[in-house]
Amino acid sequence: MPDNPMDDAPVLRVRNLVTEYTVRTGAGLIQRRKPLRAVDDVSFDLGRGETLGLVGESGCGKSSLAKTLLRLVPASSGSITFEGTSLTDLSHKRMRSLRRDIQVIFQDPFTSLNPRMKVSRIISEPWEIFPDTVPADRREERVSELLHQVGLNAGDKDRFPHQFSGGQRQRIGIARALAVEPKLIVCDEPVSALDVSVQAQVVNLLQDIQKRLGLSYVFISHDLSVVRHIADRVAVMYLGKIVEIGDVDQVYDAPFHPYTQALISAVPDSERGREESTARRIILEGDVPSPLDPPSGCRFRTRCWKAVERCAVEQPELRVRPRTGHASACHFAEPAPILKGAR
Amino acid sequence: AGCALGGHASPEDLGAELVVAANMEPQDLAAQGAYKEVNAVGLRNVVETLLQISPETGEIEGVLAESWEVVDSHTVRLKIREGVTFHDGTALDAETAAYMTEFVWDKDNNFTIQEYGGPQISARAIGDYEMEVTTDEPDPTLLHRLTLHGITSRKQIEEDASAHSQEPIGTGPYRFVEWQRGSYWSAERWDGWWGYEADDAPGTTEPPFERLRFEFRPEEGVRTAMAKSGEAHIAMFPAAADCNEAEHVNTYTCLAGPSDTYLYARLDHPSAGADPRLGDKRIREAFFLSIDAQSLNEHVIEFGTPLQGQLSWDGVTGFNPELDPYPYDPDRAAGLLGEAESDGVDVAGIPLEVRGRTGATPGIGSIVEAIGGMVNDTGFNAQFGLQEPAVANEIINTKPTQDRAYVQVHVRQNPFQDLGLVLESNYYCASRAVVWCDDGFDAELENALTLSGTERAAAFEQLAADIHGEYVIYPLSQLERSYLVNDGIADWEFGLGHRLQAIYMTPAS
Amino acid sequence: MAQYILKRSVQSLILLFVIMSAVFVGGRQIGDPASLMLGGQATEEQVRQLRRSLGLEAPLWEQYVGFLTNIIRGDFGESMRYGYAHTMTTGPEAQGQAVLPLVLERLPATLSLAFLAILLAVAIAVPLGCFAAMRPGSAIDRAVTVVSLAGVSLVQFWLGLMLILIFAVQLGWLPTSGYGSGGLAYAILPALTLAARPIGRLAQIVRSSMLDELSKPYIAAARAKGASEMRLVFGHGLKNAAIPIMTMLGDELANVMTGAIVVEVVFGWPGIGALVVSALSIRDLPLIEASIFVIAIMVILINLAVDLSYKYLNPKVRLHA
Amino acid sequence: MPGADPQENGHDTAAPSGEERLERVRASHFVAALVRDPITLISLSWLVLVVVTGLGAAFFAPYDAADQDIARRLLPPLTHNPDGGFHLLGTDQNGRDVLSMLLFGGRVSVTVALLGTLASGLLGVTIGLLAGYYGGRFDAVVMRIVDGMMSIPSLLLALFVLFIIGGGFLNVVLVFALLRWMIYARIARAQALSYRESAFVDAAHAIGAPTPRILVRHLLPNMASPLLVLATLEVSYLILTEASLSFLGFGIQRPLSSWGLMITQGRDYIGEAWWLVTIPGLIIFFTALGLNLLSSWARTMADPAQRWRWMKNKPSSRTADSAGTATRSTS
Amino acid sequence: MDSTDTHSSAAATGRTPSADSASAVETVARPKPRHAKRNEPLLRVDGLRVRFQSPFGTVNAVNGVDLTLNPGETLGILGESGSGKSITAQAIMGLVPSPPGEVSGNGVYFKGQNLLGASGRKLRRVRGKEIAMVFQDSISSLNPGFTVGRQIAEMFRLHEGASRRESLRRAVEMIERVGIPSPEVRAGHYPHQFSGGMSQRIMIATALALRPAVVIADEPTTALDVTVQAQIMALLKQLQEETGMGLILITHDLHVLAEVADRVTVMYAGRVVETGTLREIYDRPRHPYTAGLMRCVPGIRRKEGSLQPIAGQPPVLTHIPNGCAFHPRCPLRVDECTHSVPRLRTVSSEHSTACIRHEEIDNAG
Ligand SMILES: Nc1ncnc2c1ncn2[C@@H]1O[C@H](COP(=O)(O)OP(=O)(O)OP(=O)(O)O)[C@@H](O)[C@H]1O
Ligand SMILES: Nc1ncnc2c1ncn2[C@@H]1O[C@H](COP(=O)(O)OP(=O)(O)OP(=O)(O)O)[C@@H](O)[C@H]1O
Ligand SMILES: [Mg+2]
Ligand SMILES: [Mg+2]
Ligand code: NI
Repeated sequence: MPDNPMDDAPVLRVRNLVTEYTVRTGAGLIQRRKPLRAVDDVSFDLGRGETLGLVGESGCGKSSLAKTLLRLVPASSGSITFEGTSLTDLSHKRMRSLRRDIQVIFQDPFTSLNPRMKVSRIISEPWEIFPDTVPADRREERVSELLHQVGLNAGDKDRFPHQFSGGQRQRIGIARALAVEPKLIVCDEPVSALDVSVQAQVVNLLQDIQKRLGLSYVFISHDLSVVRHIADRVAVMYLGKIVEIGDVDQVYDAPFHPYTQALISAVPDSERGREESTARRIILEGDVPSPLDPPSGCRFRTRCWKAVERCAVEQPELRVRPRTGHASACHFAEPAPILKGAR
Repeated sequence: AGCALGGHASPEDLGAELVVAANMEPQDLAAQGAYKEVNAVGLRNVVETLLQISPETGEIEGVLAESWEVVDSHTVRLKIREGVTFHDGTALDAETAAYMTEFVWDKDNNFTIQEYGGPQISARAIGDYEMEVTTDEPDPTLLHRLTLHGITSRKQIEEDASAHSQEPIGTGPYRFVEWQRGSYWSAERWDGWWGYEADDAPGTTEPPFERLRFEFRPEEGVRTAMAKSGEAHIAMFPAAADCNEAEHVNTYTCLAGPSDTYLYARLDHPSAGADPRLGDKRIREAFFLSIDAQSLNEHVIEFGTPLQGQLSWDGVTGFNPELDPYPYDPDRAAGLLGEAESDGVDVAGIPLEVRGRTGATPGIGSIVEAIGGMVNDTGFNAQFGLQEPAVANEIINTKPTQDRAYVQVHVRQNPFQDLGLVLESNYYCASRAVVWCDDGFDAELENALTLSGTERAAAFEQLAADIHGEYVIYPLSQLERSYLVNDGIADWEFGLGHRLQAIYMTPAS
Repeated sequence: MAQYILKRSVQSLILLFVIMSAVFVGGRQIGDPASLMLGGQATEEQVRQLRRSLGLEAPLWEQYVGFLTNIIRGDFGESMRYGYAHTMTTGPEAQGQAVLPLVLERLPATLSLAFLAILLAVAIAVPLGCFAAMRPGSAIDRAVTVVSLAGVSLVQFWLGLMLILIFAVQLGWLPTSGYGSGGLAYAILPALTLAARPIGRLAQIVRSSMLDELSKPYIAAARAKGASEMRLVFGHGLKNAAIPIMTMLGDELANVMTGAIVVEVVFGWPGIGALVVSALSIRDLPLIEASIFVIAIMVILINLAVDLSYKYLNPKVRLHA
Repeated sequence: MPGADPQENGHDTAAPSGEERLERVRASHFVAALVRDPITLISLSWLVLVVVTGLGAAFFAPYDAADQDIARRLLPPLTHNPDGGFHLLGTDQNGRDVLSMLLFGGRVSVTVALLGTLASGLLGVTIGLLAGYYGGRFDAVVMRIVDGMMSIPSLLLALFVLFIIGGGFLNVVLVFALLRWMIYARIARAQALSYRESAFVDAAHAIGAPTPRILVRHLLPNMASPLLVLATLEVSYLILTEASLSFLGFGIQRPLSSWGLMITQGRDYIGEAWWLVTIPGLIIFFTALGLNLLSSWARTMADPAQRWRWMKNKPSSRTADSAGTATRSTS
Repeated sequence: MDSTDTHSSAAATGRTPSADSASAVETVARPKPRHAKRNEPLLRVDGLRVRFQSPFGTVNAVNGVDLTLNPGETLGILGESGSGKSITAQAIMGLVPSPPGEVSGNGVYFKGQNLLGASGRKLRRVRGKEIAMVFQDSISSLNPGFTVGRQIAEMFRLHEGASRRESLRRAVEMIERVGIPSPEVRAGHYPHQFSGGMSQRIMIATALALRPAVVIADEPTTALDVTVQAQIMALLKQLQEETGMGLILITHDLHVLAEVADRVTVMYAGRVVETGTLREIYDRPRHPYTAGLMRCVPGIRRKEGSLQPIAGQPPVLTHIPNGCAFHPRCPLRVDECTHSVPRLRTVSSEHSTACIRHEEIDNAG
């Protein structure tokens, strides 16, 4: 069990963050530009040593949020404050040195490593860019250390990424992230592409490292079970917005937002009896609307069984419940114990 | 005849259509174009001249003019044949003949025929069928000049002048049918031709083919292929080997014969403005000594007779039998160059270029390279190769500058068999293409040009001898022209003029 | 749709404008057209007079504007080659031949040759490529690969000469050259020469794009439906594989139009290509300009047609306004 | 759960045995593939021969290629000249040794094509890389230009430019660079565009790598193989184009020689001296074919899905439909 | 890419097909005589093997797989990526590409007929009509160049020779049946105009068009979001109940199987390691691999203290370890495991496993 955050000042403070892409519609020949709000007015805090899980359906903006945090895409508005420094209006140069503090692990271990670089180059590249971090004569040694730390052999450093299996590659990715001794790691679906039997190895490794180094994680996944396992707090996103955020157990055990309820109910569960799970399942109709053209008012109303006219007009605020800090954005939020009542 | 697909010709078809594979497409088929067969191939089948040089005898004879009379050095009177009609039905009379003669020679019109220079010609009718042609200066070549141009319908020029250069309306045995651009032009036998009735008509009185078609094929290999496959009855200018091969084939033969065309190399001279180093006689002599004209003629210039050190041959007015061919002596050439070099002349620095003009002459590339190689072997440092006609023409038609040392391997025609024009265009200071220039020579030339008969010959011989030692023009060869000819044609008289006239061809019976 | 065509047309016009401007600039670099036109015999006065009548004495920008407005009017000036004998005739009839009609007159020959070549290429290459893709790695596949690569490795004029020697001279099956009376027999050898490269490229593209398509899940799905192999290739695959094929066809048709330059010379085919070559050799600038203009327009139209064919072939590309 | 896991990380024992063996196969499989693919092997040998003999033309050529002797012109292959010299491939219309000319001419043909490829490649890759990476207006403008230039047939453009500036070695190279850069720009742009979005580039950004470093260290090496495949094709295309330009009189000029020029000049003697046209034509054909085969092979090898096909000696003709007819084993 | 109207129209209407439309299909579909032998299961796979020739050696994708499927039953095949699930399914339908694939074995018996080694024509008659397939990647499993209506209609045209109009009409019915609103309009749309969930419905409609006896669904929901996955699984189950088809459901998600399968077969490295009824397998796994899987996959219900991963990696299929393929990762490994391939041994009447030490596995999971 990770310890509770000891420091009150959050490592990361995100306020009203908006990320917009300009997309061209009408594929190919006639194109028009349209803004696409991938991240829409997102706010949250992340404490030291804490893991924030981020769940939501495909295309809801999880990766966009991650990339904005890393400043791989520019924020359109809002602020990101990392340990008191505002990232959003930092010069490129300052940002580059600050990048060491925030690292990233990607989903696809097959594309996130440059196939033309040896493992040792991949891990030591940041030291070439910032030569003062690790002196040249110590680098070799440090690479071995890092490889060991993620459960690989020192002998692996002269091999190329394609010579490793998926799980091993993901370990290399983790080693690269650790190389600059970051304080925060954004994990964008780090285990989604792995075999189930290997997935657990990586999850354990991440937890292990967090415990040892006191890192904070933003952990993105669409696998609700994994998030429950690793996260301290969880944020549920729908169409670019956070619809519910709170302590993992609170959100899973008593979700307020209808979307969260549906999401959790849809997760298949081998422990539950077949009849029971079918009976309790909330099956949503239709698909997620296009983010290019989101519904007015509450974004979820087109699929919500509780939706009334008001939902189409009034955008629900993210309301924080006192004491628990559990927040949700629904006019009709009431907790429903979806997972309770099991055997 | 057997093949359904191709347009294969065979002797049996020959009575119907004569197909000629020509080496280039005419630029125009205007009346003036009748002077040069290479540029307006076959035109004389459609368009007739007042006079012509007989392919059979080489003498001037009448065509549309029945007879003529040289009145004085300025004037010629001609009796126009009666009963001649143009293909458009209009009749030929002295009025028309005079109009056309002036039209063609009008300096303002700037037809290419002007390259034969000479004083301004004017013509007028002095009777229904009698005309008088005069020049503003004495012109002994006037009769020859009247063999050059065709007489076409005046009506056509007055109605649509631009048609006259595209769709000629003449008086000849064949009537123009169509000109498929880039492909061929064709004509058909015309029953209204005067020659059926006149017993003094040139050639046969019976045009042997129904139709004529001149296919334009710049690729030599393709022309030969056409002769071999029977698609063409006459293929112009085949390679020597194809000509030799014809002896072993019994569907076609090779006909070859000397022409009025000569090949020469002209060197820039400082007297006309070129690189002063070329003024050094040793250098020029060395250049001449480097060229082995004998073996060039024997091996490379596939159809040619070596010229005797001058731009003429026996039979040309002004031919000087005393002049020797330039010797071939590479050792001496090298020696001369060495001498010049030790006197401080930077031989290798002379921007010498040996160029030929693409297109006109078979094997020109090889000839130019051979010459370039020869002169470089003796110590020159020449660039050599071919140039597009337009480029080459522009260079020789502009006065050289000091950084020019240009040698062009060039062909010219001498249809008059008279040296005058040759001398005038190459050595007369005012001429555009002058290579060498001298005031005294100019004066003598001006005088000689007005002379006629033996006086003229003697004067030209002298001038030819004068220029011989100046080493400006290296005469290479009197060219022959050759044809692959279908066995269906038994005989063909083309003379020096090499005109593709059906009436001079005799089909095999 | 109409709007799309409009937009593309505007783009094409801009392209045409740029090309013709480049041609203008290039054309001014090759020397004085007037003295070229008049040849060696003309006097200074005649040259000057012609320069004036050609507008060459005006400032450059004025010439440029004049050049463009003349183009718009379809007037490229007069040929220095055709009707050359007439250039200087004084009086109102003092006209050489307008070049645009001269070029347009050649267009049918070039177009028919180009289309025949492409037709030949499609007829040969598409089945070849498809069969190769159906049995990747097989002897057929290797043979198709080598043959198609051979097609793109040939020097065009060399191939032309060889074909003439073999098929016209040795075997006597086909005429050597010429336009005949437009007969098909005359077009076969030049079209084949011209088609060699497109056949090669097309067969390769067909093969690889068909291979691509055949490895896609929808083919497996169609197979699972019980469709036969032939149906998979020609019924399902070909339409989707056709998009790269069409692109490349447009590309090749454009190339064939210029490949015709060489082939037309060899075969005495009276198309624009042969015209361009003779125009180049005598520096007949107006003729060159008009030829480039016409070829450029043809190519632009071909590309437009290819783009429009996307609409039919690829439902994802919607051309609505 | 039993306490002692057999391995702390699976890499040490289980996987490596398989993997290591895999590795060995991989290292040698290109060589193996080459040896087992006679066509490609022959192509490669031919190209090596062309390049080596071309570079060492002065050493290999039996005669000076510029050495003319019109007395011994048009000697057929395998003949002795009057001086006793032997001409393996005969002599040309000016009595030059054809073999020697082929060697020297090959040097010119190949160098022109290589330089043209290099120049256009450098130009195109640089432009394409920047356009693809930066995108935006620059990209839009570049792509418009590329589209425009692509839609002008290249031979015509080449002719026009050479018509103005004149033929010759350097001008031809220049024209090639000017005319073919778009091809590389397109591919480089497409590649840059796709890699720009790729996770490893994001990762490089995340560790603070500056843009030039990303372009050169991360993007370029990954784009190398498609670009090389393309460049190989281009070399062959440019050799052919040079021949066409020479044919039209705008290519290499004497006294330099090239294969294209040799055919061009030899074609007037096609009736009497077949070797003047046929041999250089075949040499160009084989060289271009060799390059094409090599590039096709390289492309196949770069595509793992297709790679094995070329390596198998015995191609099977069975289709998916007949998969069921495979041997039935009895257990 | 996707037009917006796809989403809105889909969202606006209910997902369950109306009762009358379902019955309409009922009348159209002709009842088929089923002459399966007694005791003979609907589908029986015996000793199936598939190998691929590759430059790295022979890929032993499937190494002797036995399966049985009874009418109306749902058989779940569980296995990690690369364990040979899809290839098994493809081999059953004769869809393994050859070359490079080589299929062998004792037989694939469908209603008593051996499909292994059957002629292409015979196979084509079975495919789609008797055994249909639903693929994982539904969007790319539809031909992008044709309308979905035409693609469903192709089934009728191929197998029943129906006219173009008739088959299209029946295609519209099928679209309606899988719960897609305004089917006439949707039939004229192209695949790219559909979302993932929608196109999976189209695939299901295609597969069920001719009321096949067996449907093989290869990870039909892996590419979909959980909420959509729930829709699709519900639809499959409902349709199975309606038609009584036998369903083979391939997945790597053991939670998904738990909700639909009657029996489960677990595959590892191309072999069946364990097979039995759902509850037997889940509650009393008798193979260390199955047991490990159960322990290392977190559930949604509670936070596990710490996951217990299976050590190591799945084997490379060109170099499958000797003996039991799982032995390098197995905590119970003994010497014998490294020598001989364990055969399936019966644990109970409804449960067999390929582990020689299955009795020592504690079933605390
Ligand atoms: N570079 C981009 N340009 C334009 N639109 C983009 C870009 N990247 C993402 N989007 C769009 O932004 C939205 C959010 O995408 P994002 O990748 O953040 O989703 P996600 O939650 O990570 O989804 P997934 O679970 O599939 O990874 C999507 O609609 C996507 O299409
Ligand atoms: N054409 C082929 N050539 C070589 N190997 C192949 C080929 N097709 C499949 N394989 C291999 O066969 C093995 C089994 O593949 P299969 O698709 O059955 O796995 P799966 O269990 O369905 O996995 P997933 O869950 O990823 O779909 C894999 O290792 C795969 O690499
Ligand atoms: Mg994502
Ligand atoms: Mg699979
Ligand atoms: Ni290892």
